[in-house]
Amino acid sequence: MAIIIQEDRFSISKICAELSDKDNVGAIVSFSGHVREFSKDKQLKYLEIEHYPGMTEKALEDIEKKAMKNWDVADIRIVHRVGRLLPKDLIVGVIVSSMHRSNAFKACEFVIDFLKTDAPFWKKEISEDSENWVDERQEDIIKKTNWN
Amino acid sequence: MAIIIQEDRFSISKICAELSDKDNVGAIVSFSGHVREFSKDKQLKYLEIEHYPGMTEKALEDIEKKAMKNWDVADIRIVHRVGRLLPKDLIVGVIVSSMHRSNAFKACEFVIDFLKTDAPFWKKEISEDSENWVDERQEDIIKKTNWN
Amino acid sequence: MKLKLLFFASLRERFGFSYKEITLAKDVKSPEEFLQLMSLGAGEDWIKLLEDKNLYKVAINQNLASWRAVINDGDELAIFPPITGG
Amino acid sequence: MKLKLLFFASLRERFGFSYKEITLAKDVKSPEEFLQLMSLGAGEDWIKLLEDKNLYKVAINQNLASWRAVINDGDELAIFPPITGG
Repeated sequence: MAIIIQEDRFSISKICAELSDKDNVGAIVSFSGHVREFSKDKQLKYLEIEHYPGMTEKALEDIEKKAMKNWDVADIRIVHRVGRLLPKDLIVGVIVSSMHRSNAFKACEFVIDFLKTDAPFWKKEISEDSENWVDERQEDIIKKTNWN
Repeated sequence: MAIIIQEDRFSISKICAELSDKDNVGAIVSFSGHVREFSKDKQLKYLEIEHYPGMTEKALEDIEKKAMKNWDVADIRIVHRVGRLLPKDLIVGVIVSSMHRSNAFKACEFVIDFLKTDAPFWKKEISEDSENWVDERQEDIIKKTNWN
Repeated sequence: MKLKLLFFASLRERFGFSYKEITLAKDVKSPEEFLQLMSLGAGEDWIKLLEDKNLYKVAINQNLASWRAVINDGDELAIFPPITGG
Repeated sequence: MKLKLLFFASLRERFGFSYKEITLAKDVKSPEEFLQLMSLGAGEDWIKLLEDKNLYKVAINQNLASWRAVINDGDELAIFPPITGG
């Protein structure tokens, strides 16, 4: 289990390679979240991501622990970037390894669903002529509720 | 949409990078299947994967088309290795990109579930003192049925 | 009573700070009472925040909490808009 | 009647070939009838395959099919154990 919050870019495959290097890992499921180029038909210049140091790590650790408790998985890694991100950049990676695939799929989706609503990050979209803080998506709230 | 069957090693992240380079891809979900080191407590020396050229590509194309029809996803890639593979080697990658994550999760799991039962590949496990063709997993048959 | 107050995102911008140690004139029992006290003396931004409080989230000592949760001397109180990471 | 016959995995090893073009003495209507015909004249491996046929899968012209599916002159008939890829 590990959580990394950083400004620098990162590579999903390096983490996959680390996780696959353990005994009897048969399946790895990864989620990568990328910066979209358009928001409400506006071309994005860049994104600023802010977080709450301390609480973010704590919230992500809680989510990882719950996932490890709910499904038989070998390992979970979360990496989330903060600071200035450009269109198409990787924002977040959730990588889960397990012996069989179905647990890895479920745990990976669980982690990203809860990260979206419980881990204190905020996104600001900066386009040519405006800046605005991103609104929460109703869909994200519904998805989290569906896990109960 | 693309299907690649090859003897050589390949990189999941290269494919993720290709898929994320398109407009408004917000989510990429990948499944990686790896060679396990042990099978029924026997240490594996290597795996031989055989396939049915022609039918394999056709079967995988059908699966991709069904997944694209069922869920709103941007692109799907399947890469599967054949020939001799060593423990921990990557066997198969299924990579799905979409605007929002939930479709990508579903389509990715659908593709790997059907690949396991409908795409003609066969695995032989070679250990120090024995060789044997892998049996089908009942769980794989059940998983496929669950999609109906 | 002392509190460590944190604002994030749009609230940080509106109030012009992200962290402040605050000594209160009188004790408060919840984040809601804290807002009520601040809106009496500390100006328009606080009155607006009190009015709009259901648009915002609260964390006490880095755990998500409600506006009516119990708050104690020395606690870390964070107020922020809904989370939009990932 | 001619058929293109393919074996894979354990069947390929047992029969010692993976591809053969076969000319049949008489027409057959299904993979099952093909097995019955072969087990009459072509030896023990074929008799055993007929007995165990429910352990194996069939594809006609590269589509999964059943033992009782219709087979025509010139078709590609593949017989193999259950799939274990991925």
